[in-house]
Amino acid sequence: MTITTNAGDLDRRLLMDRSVTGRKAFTVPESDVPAQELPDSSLLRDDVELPEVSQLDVIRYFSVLSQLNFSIDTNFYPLGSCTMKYNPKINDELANLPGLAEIHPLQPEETVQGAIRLLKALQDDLGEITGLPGVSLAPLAGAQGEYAGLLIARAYHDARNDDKRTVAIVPDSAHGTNPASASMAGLDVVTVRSDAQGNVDVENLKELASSNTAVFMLTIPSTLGLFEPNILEITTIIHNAGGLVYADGANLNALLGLVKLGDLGVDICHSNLHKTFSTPHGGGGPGSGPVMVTDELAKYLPKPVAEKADAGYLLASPEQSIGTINGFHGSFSIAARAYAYIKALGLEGLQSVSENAIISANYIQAKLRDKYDLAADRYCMHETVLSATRQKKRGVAGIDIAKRLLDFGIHAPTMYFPLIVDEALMVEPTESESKETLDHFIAVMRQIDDEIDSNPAVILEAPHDLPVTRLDEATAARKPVLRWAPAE
Amino acid sequence: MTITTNAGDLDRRLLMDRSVTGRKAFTVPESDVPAQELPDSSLLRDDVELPEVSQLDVIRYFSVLSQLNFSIDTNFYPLGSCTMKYNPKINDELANLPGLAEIHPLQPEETVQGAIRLLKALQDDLGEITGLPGVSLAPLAGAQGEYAGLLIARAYHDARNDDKRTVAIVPDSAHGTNPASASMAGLDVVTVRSDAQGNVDVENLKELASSNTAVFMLTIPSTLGLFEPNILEITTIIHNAGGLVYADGANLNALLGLVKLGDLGVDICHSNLHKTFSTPHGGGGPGSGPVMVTDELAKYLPKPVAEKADAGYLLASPEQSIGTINGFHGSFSIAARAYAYIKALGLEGLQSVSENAIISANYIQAKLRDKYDLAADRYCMHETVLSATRQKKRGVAGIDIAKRLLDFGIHAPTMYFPLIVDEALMVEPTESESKETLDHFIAVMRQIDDEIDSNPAVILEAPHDLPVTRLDEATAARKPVLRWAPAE
Amino acid sequence: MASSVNTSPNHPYIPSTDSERREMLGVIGVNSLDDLLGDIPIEYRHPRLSLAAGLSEQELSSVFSSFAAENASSATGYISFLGAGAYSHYIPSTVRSILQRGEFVTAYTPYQPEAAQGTLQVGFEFQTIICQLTGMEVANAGMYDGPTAFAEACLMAARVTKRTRIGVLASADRRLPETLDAYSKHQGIEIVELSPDVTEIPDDLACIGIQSPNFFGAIEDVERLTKLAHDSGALSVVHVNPTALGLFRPPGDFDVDIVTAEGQPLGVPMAFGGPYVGLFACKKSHIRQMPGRIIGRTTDTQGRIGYALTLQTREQHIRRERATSNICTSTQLIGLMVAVYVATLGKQGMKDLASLCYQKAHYAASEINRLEGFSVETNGTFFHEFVVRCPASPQSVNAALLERKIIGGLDISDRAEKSMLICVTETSSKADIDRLVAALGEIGDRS
Amino acid sequence: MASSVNTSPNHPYIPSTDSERREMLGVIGVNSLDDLLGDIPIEYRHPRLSLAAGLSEQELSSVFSSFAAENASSATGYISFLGAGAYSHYIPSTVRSILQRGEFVTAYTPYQPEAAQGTLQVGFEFQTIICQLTGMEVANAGMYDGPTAFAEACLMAARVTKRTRIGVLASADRRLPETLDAYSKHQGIEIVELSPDVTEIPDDLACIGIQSPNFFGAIEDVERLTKLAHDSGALSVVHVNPTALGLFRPPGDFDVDIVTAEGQPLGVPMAFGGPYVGLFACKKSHIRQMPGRIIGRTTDTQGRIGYALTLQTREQHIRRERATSNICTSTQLIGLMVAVYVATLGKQGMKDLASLCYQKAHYAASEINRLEGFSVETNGTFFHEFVVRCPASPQSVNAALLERKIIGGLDISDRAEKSMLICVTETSSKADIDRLVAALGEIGDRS
Ligand SMILES: Cc1ncc(COP(=O)(O)O)c(C=O)c1O
Ligand SMILES: Cc1ncc(COP(=O)(O)O)c(C=O)c1O
Repeated sequence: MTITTNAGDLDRRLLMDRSVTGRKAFTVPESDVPAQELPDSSLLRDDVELPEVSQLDVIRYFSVLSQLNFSIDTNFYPLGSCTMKYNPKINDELANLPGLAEIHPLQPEETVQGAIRLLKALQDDLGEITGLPGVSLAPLAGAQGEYAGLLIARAYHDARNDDKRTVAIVPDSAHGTNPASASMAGLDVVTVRSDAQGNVDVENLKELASSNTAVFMLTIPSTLGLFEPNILEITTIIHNAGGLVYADGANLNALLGLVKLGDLGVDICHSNLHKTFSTPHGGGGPGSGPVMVTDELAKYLPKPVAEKADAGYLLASPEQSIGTINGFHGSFSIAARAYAYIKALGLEGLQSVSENAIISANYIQAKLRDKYDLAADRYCMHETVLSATRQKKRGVAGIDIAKRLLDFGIHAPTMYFPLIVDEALMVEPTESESKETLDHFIAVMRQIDDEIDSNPAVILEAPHDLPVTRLDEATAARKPVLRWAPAE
Repeated sequence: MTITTNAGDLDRRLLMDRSVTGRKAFTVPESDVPAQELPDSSLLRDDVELPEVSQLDVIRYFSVLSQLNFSIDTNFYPLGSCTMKYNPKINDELANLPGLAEIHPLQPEETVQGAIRLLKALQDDLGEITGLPGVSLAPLAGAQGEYAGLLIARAYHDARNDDKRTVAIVPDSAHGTNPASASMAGLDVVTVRSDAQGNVDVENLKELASSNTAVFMLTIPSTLGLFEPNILEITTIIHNAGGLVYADGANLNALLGLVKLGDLGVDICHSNLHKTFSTPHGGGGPGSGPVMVTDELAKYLPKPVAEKADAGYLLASPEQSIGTINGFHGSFSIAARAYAYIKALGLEGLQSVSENAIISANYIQAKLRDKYDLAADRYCMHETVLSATRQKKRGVAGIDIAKRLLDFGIHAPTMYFPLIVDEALMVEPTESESKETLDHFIAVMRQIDDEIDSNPAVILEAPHDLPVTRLDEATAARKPVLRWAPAE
Repeated sequence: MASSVNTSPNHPYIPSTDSERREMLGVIGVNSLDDLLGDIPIEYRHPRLSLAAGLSEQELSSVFSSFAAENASSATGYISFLGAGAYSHYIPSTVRSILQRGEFVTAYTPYQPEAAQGTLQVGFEFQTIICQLTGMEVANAGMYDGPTAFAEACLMAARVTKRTRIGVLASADRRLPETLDAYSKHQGIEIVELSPDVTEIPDDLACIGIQSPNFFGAIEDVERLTKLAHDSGALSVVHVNPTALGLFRPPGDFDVDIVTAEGQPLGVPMAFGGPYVGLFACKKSHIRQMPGRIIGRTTDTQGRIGYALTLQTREQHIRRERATSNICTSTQLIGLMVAVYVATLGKQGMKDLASLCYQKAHYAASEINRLEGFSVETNGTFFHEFVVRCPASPQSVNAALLERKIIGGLDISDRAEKSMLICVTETSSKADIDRLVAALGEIGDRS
Repeated sequence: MASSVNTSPNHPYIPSTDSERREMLGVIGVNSLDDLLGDIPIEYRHPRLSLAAGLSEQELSSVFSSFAAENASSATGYISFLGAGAYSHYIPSTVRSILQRGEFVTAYTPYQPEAAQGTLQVGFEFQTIICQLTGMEVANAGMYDGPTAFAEACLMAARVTKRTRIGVLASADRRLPETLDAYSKHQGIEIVELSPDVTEIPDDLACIGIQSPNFFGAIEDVERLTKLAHDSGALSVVHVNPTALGLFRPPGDFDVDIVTAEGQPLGVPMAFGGPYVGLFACKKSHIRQMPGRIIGRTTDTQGRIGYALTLQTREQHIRRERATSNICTSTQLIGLMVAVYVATLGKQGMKDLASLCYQKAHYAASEINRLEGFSVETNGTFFHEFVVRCPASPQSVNAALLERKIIGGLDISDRAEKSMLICVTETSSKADIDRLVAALGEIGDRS
């Protein structure tokens, strides 16, 4: 397996291009049972055209590919709303213990007491952290947690025969999964405006809240990195209108031990274990998006819910469960990692996580506010949303700044989100990055701003030293090439 | 932890430079025993000045450093005499099984039967492969295997009161460890010449072999990648002179299943498990250099030697053992990997290893011989020694070619060794590299030769895209800086 | 405010020290953390939490060792014959090795393709592999798991056909229609159960959802059922076992429209049910209705090949409430496991493995079928698993097996009288199978 | 010649296929492999070998699982109190994680520094850490193990002083003088045993070799002994336990000339004895007599910092028979483990760990000392381990402990009557210690 072409460039050939008839990377054992008759050959295929490569090829190919990635393990990765924090290595090890990794989801409960006990302990801790004691770990990611939460809201209204409630009110700053989940749940999405300070426009919300309001979906802190100051008023408005308050807790990293969502009038929330609770993001999953609810709503939780009975731990199906939202019991080994994370930090450590996440974001904000506009000019929580509008006027857009950061080994912030902020650059440093790293980021951001005047080309042509320069995404979408095909 | 400086260069600061008082990457558990009185404070130190960094710092620092390396997992690495072949991942896993990695070397034998059985099985296989049935796995690397072998030779002569035998005859092509080991063993090193074909000059050897010859050290195949055609004559000459024949089996990768050293008159040999038997080289060890001897010499082997008795497996000390050459029983987990390698390949597989290693080396030789001189113009075994003399005349030395190869992601061959070849480039492709990789190497080597005429600067200034260009090694040796020191 | 900044000693996961925190607060221009929390209602700030104190790594390891020790697994000497959607397969060392690479593990969704060519090229390999295995034209980069992939496939069929009734074969794993139900219940979709032998279907179905091999291990007649679907303008959605595709004709041979599968058998640990990866492939013509991430090939400004997320206008972050799915964080890393697994087994390995599993399951079935009181009930060709009717309740048989450190087949007496579903893969040696058979023999004799 | 090219199916470790082999042979210009083997005496070519056939990875795993299962370890429920040169310590996850990086694991000696800055910078970190821990000026990048490091240190002292007699304290682990003997026996070196209380030494010693803590766990008076050595022109060579250096004054405080240690306690698995790494540090003035690889800092043609092997003229590949040692392949990867371990524990962790070990060992000693019939014989300050005199033969006590799944202390009745050397580190919980004490109590009562 070569890694460069003869010209010395990175060799981008795919495995199938490198395949040679007869090579192999693995040997399946010989059968040790008496030969059985194969089925009718009409049922059988000839060959599967799959790569034929050596074992070294496999290792070298994927090892070299891995080095083309930025990652937490190798780079500062302040991708807003994604909480790219350190993923402790011990958690991966513990989740891979044979006694946890090699158990079948349908084993009799008495043979998996350790696994269920773990799930129960995590449920308890998440309930405590959010102040919403009904917990199901079934959802496989944040979006599925949202969807489960919305099904719970619908089940609640249905149980009360309150069947006119078909509207989900969603702030204009919400993450795309919020409206998408709402519409999967058969709800009409109605948008509530943000006001000039980035808060929910309470007047607008009052207008919208009504007898058809099923649920109000509030991201807290919001995608602007702001804690909603009118939260108590808002939850009262919704409750008075007979609706439920759903909190998108993807940004829970700001709140650990500082406030409980349940105390504020939130009825349902989800949290992303792959963000706040530090399970690895894996290049885009797997995740886990537990849903937490008030005691009252616990009977609707998706199954299973781990419980402790006299005879031991068991996986129960709540009375009026919204049912099965996926194959088995959720992302078990992600839950295991999250629980290990909580145990390693403990109460003080979790508080310290949020405290430091908040201080770091505000520090960056304070150090960059003279150069970059802020989406909201006030203290932020765990992330700060910058706006490159001033830079845009000088000829360099948010995306250009993002790409230029890559030249310094810094992953770009989340770009162009939330949608309500022009040229948004959403910066979430997390508590696991040191002050030096923040200072480095600040220095580079300031330097990029200087470069707009001194050397704009260096920004516009960035990134410079990565395996590719900017890609033609338009053609990719217009003429999709989505798989290897044999050369013609 | 930042990975670039503010200027965008790789940040080469050391851990101590990155240390911040109060940071930590690990927590030692609180004591669970009643407090014990500490000793007199005059015995105690204040602090150890060690890095204070976070856990993410540790992971990121070492992860980024790792990417600065070439390695088998990421690069073709035809480093001659080093047998840089694929190191199967399964072997690392198996050696790390808790039942193998967490056992103490001094455990009672009845509690480590599996470990000793493994060692015995490996001894047996190595004895079979080399035709020298007395095996000790004690030596920790090839050089220690050599040394053990020489001590055995001395013990043999001593036992016969043949105490005038104080000379080791060593070919001029030998690896540096051969003479170094001989002199540690108190032997005077006498050099035998190679002839024009790269063979041992038999006439010269005849002159040198005498009643003071303790041992003749023959590397087979030699460091020129050649099998000594006069081996039978040579071993006879030495035996007739009363000496013993020591074979440096570091290059055993050429011989597996093709010939047994014991059949040829070799009395003692070592083999490098970290070469032929595919244990990872680790950036320069750990290794393992078992020593194999004839039945007659087995009583001198260093301890321990695994044996099977009626009551089970045990670690024995041979009757007239040369003693303990290191702490415990050798590199156990390296031995485990080597045994896994042998088991995975089996007889046919091992033969195939050598066959393919030989074909690959000869293929490279055949494809480059019009451009590069050969150290010996005949078929080679598992490696071919090129000489860049023609290139040197055109202004480009062996080292320049070596550095230029790095630009193509190819590790350089062993340079300037063996010492008897001008501008030597010793190329060992191994059986685990595919023909495409060999073709790529060949193409690049030919292109470099072309570049001498078209663009010599590109060679002379190579490497171009690595973290450093060529280093000032002279100053490094003249004014050694060997450790971090606080900035003054 | 003394309490405002936590002054506990540094934690290994949190680098900032007290003095750094103070310095940063100074730059921000506040005295304490609480000055930053003004938006949080003061009466609810700093609540009391009942959570334990933090543990050192060594202590944490002990806690987890206890969890693990309380479970019965191969590590504690058990053998198991459970399948039914999650399968025990040998996972090659290459998979674990590559899965340890932090650059893959700790990256996120490749929003910046220049800094994510590793993840992206792997995703492209994954899509290729899924197409090659299933014989389909296009595949996405993975769904949450098999059942959600199936549910989203049915919803996609509804979008494509603009119909709202979905047929699902009665022989399918119930988790498929159940998940579909949870995914569709508020979208006006109706689920219709169809017999596998159905020869006529209602003419307003969006699709027929087929599991093959079905829940009972038997191969369905996908070709016939697909024709039946197409005849009435419905799509054919087939949920496969990917291991079986090493041996059996792929859905692509039968003009199937959408193929889904649980990807777990392809190198993913059973891990008590997750995380897994849903496989999703379809005809190229339906691609703009496909849910999930898709990776495409393109070129950079210098004309070099590169990969990027593509067709994103289907997705929630752009299309919001009109997206083809709400899926965002998906299962890229599990997709990597699948890619490395299939690359490692390769053409020959996938074929050999399917044959070996076939051999073992059929050997086990024939041995069990010989036992007095037990009968194998799965008819025709089966793969991996088969139904065994027991002389006593499956529950009691399983309890007796468990005493012998054997985890028996899944009790399916709710679906077939006195029956269990026994699964045998290459991880069961002949000795294991014989041990099961002997144990069943003993248990049968007693009952 | 049909047999000449092995025509067995491809092996996963060998990519070349039959047709490629034939093509390559064609280019070489021969018909068969045997044409390339002309130099090997034909009568000995292709010997019969009695070796088994190759195994698949799955089969190989079973073979190794059996090896592992036959050993008593924490994995099989045993607790152990063995030390005496190899110690059980908790190894942080960071160490294992970094140790999985193929770029470190599958590189070799950094002969091309431009392509090995990772290995080199780590080696420089290692040298720094060893200097900081020992308080010495310079360190090399690692030796094979502790005893060989000690032996090479004594040989180095002989070279430096040009003397041939080496004194070793009687309280040292016998493996130290034994290895020294094997390393020096043909170099005209004589080894002299010295009492730890020695107040006068022969005036022709090259060095005094001191182990502290000594074999019995006790701290030696390194300061006094070093002065004694220096007074007669001898060097002082001290073999330390690196964990103890978190707490106790380092040899550098006492003007020691050469320090060696077994590096295993710093994050390296016990692994039945190896591979480990020898630590080696000395005064700067002696550096050109130091054995082993040394990494130095330098600059590249652009003035950037870089690292490279340095002072290579001491080494065998240059100096050949006049080299300072024959060492070539050393223990770079184990050095990496040490570097990651010490970086992870850091300043506070190394101190805390040493204290914790101290607390535990002293607790165990005091509890055992209370038992009827048992007495702790190590006098003064000890670390990690201590001598316990038993009421019966240590062998019989250990046999009784083993029945209780306790691996007792090392039987040292050859060195101290009826005694065993018991070691306690942080991996023994109080419960483990109490279990040992209770068991000893029972066993003592019976004898
Ligand atoms: C605010 C917010 N809500 C919801 C989500 C969706 O979570 P997931 O990606 O796990 O589905 C995300 C994450 O991307 C998010 O940032
Ligand atoms: C021919 C030869 N002999 C001896 C050795 C020494 O082996 P080691 O480095 O394991 O001490 C080597 C390896 O470098 C070698 O190539």
